Amino acid sequence: MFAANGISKSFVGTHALKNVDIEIRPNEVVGLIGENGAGKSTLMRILAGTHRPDSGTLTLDGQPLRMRNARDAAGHGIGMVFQEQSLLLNMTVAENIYLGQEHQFTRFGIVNWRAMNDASRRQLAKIGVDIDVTARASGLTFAARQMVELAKALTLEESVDRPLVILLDEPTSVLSASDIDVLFARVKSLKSRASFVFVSHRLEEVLRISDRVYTMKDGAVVAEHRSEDVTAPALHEIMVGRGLQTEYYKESKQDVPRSEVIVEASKLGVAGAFHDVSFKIHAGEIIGIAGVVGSGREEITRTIGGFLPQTEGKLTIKGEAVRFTSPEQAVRKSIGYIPRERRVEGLVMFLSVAENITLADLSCVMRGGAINYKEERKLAVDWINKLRIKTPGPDAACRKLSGGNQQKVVLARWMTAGSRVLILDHPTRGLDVGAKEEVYDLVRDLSAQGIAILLISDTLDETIGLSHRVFVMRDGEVTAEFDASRGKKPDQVELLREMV
Amino acid sequence: MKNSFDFRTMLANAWVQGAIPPALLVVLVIIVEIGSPGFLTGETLALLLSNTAVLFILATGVTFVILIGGIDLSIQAVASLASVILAQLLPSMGLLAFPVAIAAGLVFGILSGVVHVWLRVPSFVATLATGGVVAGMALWLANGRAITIEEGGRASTSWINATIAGTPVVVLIAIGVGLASYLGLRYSRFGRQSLAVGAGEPAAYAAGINVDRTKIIAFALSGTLAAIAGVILAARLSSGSPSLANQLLLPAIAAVIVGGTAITGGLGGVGRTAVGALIISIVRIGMTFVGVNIFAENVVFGAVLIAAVAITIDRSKIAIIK
Amino acid sequence: MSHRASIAQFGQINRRTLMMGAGAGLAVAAMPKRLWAQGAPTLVTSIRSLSNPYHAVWKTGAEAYAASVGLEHVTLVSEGNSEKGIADIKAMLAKTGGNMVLNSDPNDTPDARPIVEACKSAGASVVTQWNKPADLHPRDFNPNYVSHIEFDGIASGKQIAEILFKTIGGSGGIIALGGLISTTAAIERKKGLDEALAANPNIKLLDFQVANWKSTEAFDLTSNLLTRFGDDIKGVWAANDDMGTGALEALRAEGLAGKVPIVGIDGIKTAVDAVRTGEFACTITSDPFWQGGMGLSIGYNAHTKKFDPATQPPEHREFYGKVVSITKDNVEEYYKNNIDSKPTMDWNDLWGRVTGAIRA
Amino acid sequence: MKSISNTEPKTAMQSFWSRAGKARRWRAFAPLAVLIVLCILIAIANPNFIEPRNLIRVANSAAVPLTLAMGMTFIILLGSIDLSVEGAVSVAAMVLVLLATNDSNTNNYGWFAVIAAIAASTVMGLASGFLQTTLRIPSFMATLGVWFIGLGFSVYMLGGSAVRLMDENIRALALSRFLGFPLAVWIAIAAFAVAIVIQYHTRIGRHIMAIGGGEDVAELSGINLRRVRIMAFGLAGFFFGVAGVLAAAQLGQSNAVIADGRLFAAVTAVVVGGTALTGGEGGVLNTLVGVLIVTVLANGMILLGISPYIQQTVQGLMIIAAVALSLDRFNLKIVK
Repeated sequence: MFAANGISKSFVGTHALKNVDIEIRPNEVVGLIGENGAGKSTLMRILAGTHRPDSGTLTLDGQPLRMRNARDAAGHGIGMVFQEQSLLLNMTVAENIYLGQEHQFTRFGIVNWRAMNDASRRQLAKIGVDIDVTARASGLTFAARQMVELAKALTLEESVDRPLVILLDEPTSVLSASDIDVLFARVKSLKSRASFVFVSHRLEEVLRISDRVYTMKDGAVVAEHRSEDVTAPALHEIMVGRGLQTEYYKESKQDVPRSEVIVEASKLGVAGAFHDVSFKIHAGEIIGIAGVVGSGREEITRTIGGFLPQTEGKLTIKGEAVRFTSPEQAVRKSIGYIPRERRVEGLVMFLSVAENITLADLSCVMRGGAINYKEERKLAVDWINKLRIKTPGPDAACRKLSGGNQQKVVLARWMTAGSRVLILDHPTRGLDVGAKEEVYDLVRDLSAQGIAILLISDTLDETIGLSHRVFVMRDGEVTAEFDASRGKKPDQVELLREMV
Repeated sequence: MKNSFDFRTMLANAWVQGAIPPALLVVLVIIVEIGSPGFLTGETLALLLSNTAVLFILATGVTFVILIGGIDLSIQAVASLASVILAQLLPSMGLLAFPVAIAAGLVFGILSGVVHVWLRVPSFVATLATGGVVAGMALWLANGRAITIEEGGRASTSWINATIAGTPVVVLIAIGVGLASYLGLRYSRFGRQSLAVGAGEPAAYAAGINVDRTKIIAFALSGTLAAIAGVILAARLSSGSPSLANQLLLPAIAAVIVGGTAITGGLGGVGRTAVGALIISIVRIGMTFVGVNIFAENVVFGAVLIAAVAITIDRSKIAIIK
Repeated sequence: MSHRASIAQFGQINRRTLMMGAGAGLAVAAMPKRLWAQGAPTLVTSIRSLSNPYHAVWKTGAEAYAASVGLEHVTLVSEGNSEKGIADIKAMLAKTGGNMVLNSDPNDTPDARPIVEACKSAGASVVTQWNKPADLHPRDFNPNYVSHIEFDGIASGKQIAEILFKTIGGSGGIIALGGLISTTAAIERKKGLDEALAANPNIKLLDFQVANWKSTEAFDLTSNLLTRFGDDIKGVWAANDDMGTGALEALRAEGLAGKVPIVGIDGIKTAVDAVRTGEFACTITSDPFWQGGMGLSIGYNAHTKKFDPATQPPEHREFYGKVVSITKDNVEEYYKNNIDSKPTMDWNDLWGRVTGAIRA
Repeated sequence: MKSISNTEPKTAMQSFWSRAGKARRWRAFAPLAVLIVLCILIAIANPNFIEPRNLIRVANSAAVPLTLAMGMTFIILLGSIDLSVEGAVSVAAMVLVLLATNDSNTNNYGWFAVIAAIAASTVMGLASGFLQTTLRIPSFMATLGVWFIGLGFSVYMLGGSAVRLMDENIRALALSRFLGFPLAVWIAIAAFAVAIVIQYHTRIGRHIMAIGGGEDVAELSGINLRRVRIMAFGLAGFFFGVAGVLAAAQLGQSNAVIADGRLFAAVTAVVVGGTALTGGEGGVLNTLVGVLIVTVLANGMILLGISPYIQQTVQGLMIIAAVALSLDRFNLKIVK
């Protein structure tokens, strides 16, 4: 049994963890939920050995445990699977799986790659996936990378003679529904040999896979439940401190779109990605696109956002035919793009909140050809108040903000730039439930203001809940269109049937 | 409560971080003054400033490029070329030779930028190569020799060597260039966009910033300022030569980084470069003043560079130190 | 050690400084500087680098002279950086308050003007060697710009070329290695080579390449040229000995050392050794030991008013110094006098090696 | 489950670049193609080029740059840069010459001098690595400082003069031949082989690649960043030391500027070979091709009799062309 007792940890000025007790029993999946900032990540890092607690003890089978880094943790059979991007894309699958553990295959200083490749194949076979171990990680899907990560964590079995503890940090956030099923099946089948800690924002998932669930709030564990004893809404209430609104997607605020057509695509296509796509987005309308990875929906958002030039068909914005070759041109035509990779494409993390808000359009704070810092600050403060952005101030670097607040900054930027079209590419990825709700609220407000919105999302729920109409794509084509106006929301199953 | 506290500590940190390089500068001056009393006179300081001028102007140009996350290794060749053009044209064109020489810097700066951006060649290699091209061109233009600016031409360059109210004109030019660059970086659209490109290129691109144009402008500025530095050098030395600005490249880059600008881009500015250039100058001249053994000069210089960077660099704002 | 002499000078300088100080009205800011200036003048040598043998010997000569008159001596090195060279000199001028004697080998031709101007305004005495712009004349900067010394590059280039031609029997192909393109010495020496070639139509210049005075570059260039011309290369003309020794090693790697004669200029030890073994046909020396010491001596004598530069004849203000060619015939003697033992010089024979005024 | 082992573009941004995916495989071989085309063109213009004697000379000129570039490759794979090349080489050459038989002192330590020279340079590399990891300063500045310190040290020790290397055994590295090639070439080949083994067959090699690919991930995988960094710089110092020994043996002397211009030449060769300055991409095989491109180009320009005035220009243009053609830029999100 792996246990943490009385763990406290504080960073400059903030208490990240306060007197936390948790235990992970053999052959058990433990869920860990909480809003962003509740202390989940810090706790996970302490369990994984990359952070050290200020006070409290970790014990493994009753023995006190001191870990200085990830390597020490690995030595005790504790491995971690990170949410994304924790494989080295420039290296092969096998090299990734045994990264840091090459010594097992080393004779006289020379690494035996063939042995390592064979061992990697065995590892992958254990979890029942068939991936070429000599392929570079950059060529894998997210799902495949997640499997490789799992295999990497499981290699500890060979060097540690006790059941493993595997920490899964939001492993599902980038996976499609079907990939999640695969992952869960693997986890269940591995339970006999290891215990897992599972972190996710999706409460249903947590309940589905876990035996017990810890709920964290403000750096402390506030509840512990057996999964069968509790429901998602109940957990939500504990976590957020208020009930899950029946109206999660604020359907009552869903307006009827106006008649003015803002975006019109006719027979739009990009060679090798999608073709013959035609739709109209009216002012105030939210169009959702459902589809699996590779269906072409991502590329549509990239095309309208200006990243991926169309190769066929016609795109019209406010009656004007356009063909974007860069996001700059799209921004000029008042299109705003909210990317899924918030940290990479959404914000310049080292610039301040104010600077990020005016990034797309500085002209509103330019006076006499020069940036007026007072005006810029004022503008930023306005947005901070209006969108309730939690930040130390307009001058704070964006990287210090939580995901939800970062997303609000991105939205504020496009509002400042006067965007009439917003492309929401997985707008709530990585956000906790409370932050999601705030984003939904904002999206409704924007829609009410007459902004045309194109949405792609991780979950069908969200797509259906938010949209006025939903298009389903498969293999680069639109296969179906559903009306999703208030009270006429289609069923997920109907959509799924068209997707696969 | 908690938030406002954070804010204050952060401000304090930023303030402290900003104050470190100038503080180091003052400490160095004091060390030299102690080692060699008499250093701190108006005359020596004027000498120090005018010797720093050319280095500072070059370094300011490179600052623009380093801020966008690139590097410009062609500046010494461009400066030399500008000196050659000036020396060649002064007899026939008089003062008009100045804009022509500086325009050449602009053109080759743009060329570097275009090679880097359009051909997607890393700036390190692109500018190393354009530097070679420019150096060859300077050799060819000068027919391989130093061109003396004769008596007649010197009438047109003497204003650069003059002093106004006791301040050397070169210092005034450097201050002008520095001020314009500072204001440009802080208050212009380009300045903001170049910081954004340096700190997070994909996000800047996605926000609709014309990344390519921003980069080319940065290289154009670097080329232009290199040419201005070259022109000043030519006026000070009364000649143009294809090898005039050799050996100025590394001190210029060192000045930028010693000032605390991150070599990875996105953080820093002209003010820091001014401090960095002064630090480099003081160390160099200070060694002569204090009488450091000539054989040990390089060793001291290298050690001071490392120490200076270790002191000035703002680690809290740099993700990964490579 | 002429201790007495320096005490005498001390008084002399002291009086002069006091008078100057009274005349100018001593500025407070300038105080420390003037205090400095009350001593004997500082001897300053400014050279390109300490990492080539030529300048290393120069420095030895300068130190030998400084020791002979018992004065403080400082060496400044430009590291090939004109700005640094000038800045260092200006810093020394500020430090000594102008009470110094400078013997400078300017890094590049143009540097001479700002150096001379700075010395003039600070009241220091300066001697330049090798590089100066053609329109810069000591006579225009009396009394501070004492002399400029050069060595006739054309004559030297021609002389070694002729020795080379004679060694290879008056006909055949040669290759030539030039110095840093923009320097006066490189240009003149090449001109001398061209003149010699014009007079010897049977000699063919296969290729002229630039190795920037460096042995490493000469090494690579020579081995590439060997490919291009192979056995057609009968001799190698190098604008300095460093490049010549680089070429020699390239030849040696092909087993050609000693078979293909080399000529160079500077008289560095390696080259003199090579003359002894017959691998070099000759080298010419301007005697950097003499240059380093005599430049200071001329400047010092003017600075201390032993002579008035303004009244000196033109051939003492801008002159060619004497070069010595070292060939098989005289190498053993040269070796004995200059390399096995430290050369002895009469530092008061200021004008003994003047061979004539520099051509306009 | 549509695609568990399918390939999917990582981000939408990358999907934008991956249009060139097919070209990628080809591009990996582009530097080699450039080299071959260059050789053919020069051979057509001057058939002397393919003469065995010339090829041996090309190999001989490539020996020192290749050895240097091996060291530089590891540093660039890390995503760092080592500017101390010239300082390290001059220190190695200085130590070698002063300890072996020479014309300046009476030392005669023979092969021990070689070992000491390489050790000195390795220590400098370790010091660079130690300084930058301890002080947390960019490698650019740490190695710039070490460059000056090294150079200053060798100027001091040599007293400014060129000291001749007179140990016949060491000189034999440049003067004796085996199978037609000077021993220096064989040593460079051995250095290359060692580099290959280190990069592709040892842990340190893998860890260098891992850090270049993603420092944070590497750390989480239990790699000791600091140790790998210090060792990589030490390794680079080792290769620089070997190069310094070869350079001194070839020139038969050592002066402080023996390494002038070697830094940019080494970086150019590495980059022309297709190794990315951002780290994690490329390797010593690429560098071999890069070194040969640069050396063949220099050799070719002489063979073709290109005027010294424009050689720099031609070289600059050729570098741009080679890199523009061969760099796998579509795999790089950002070109800096």
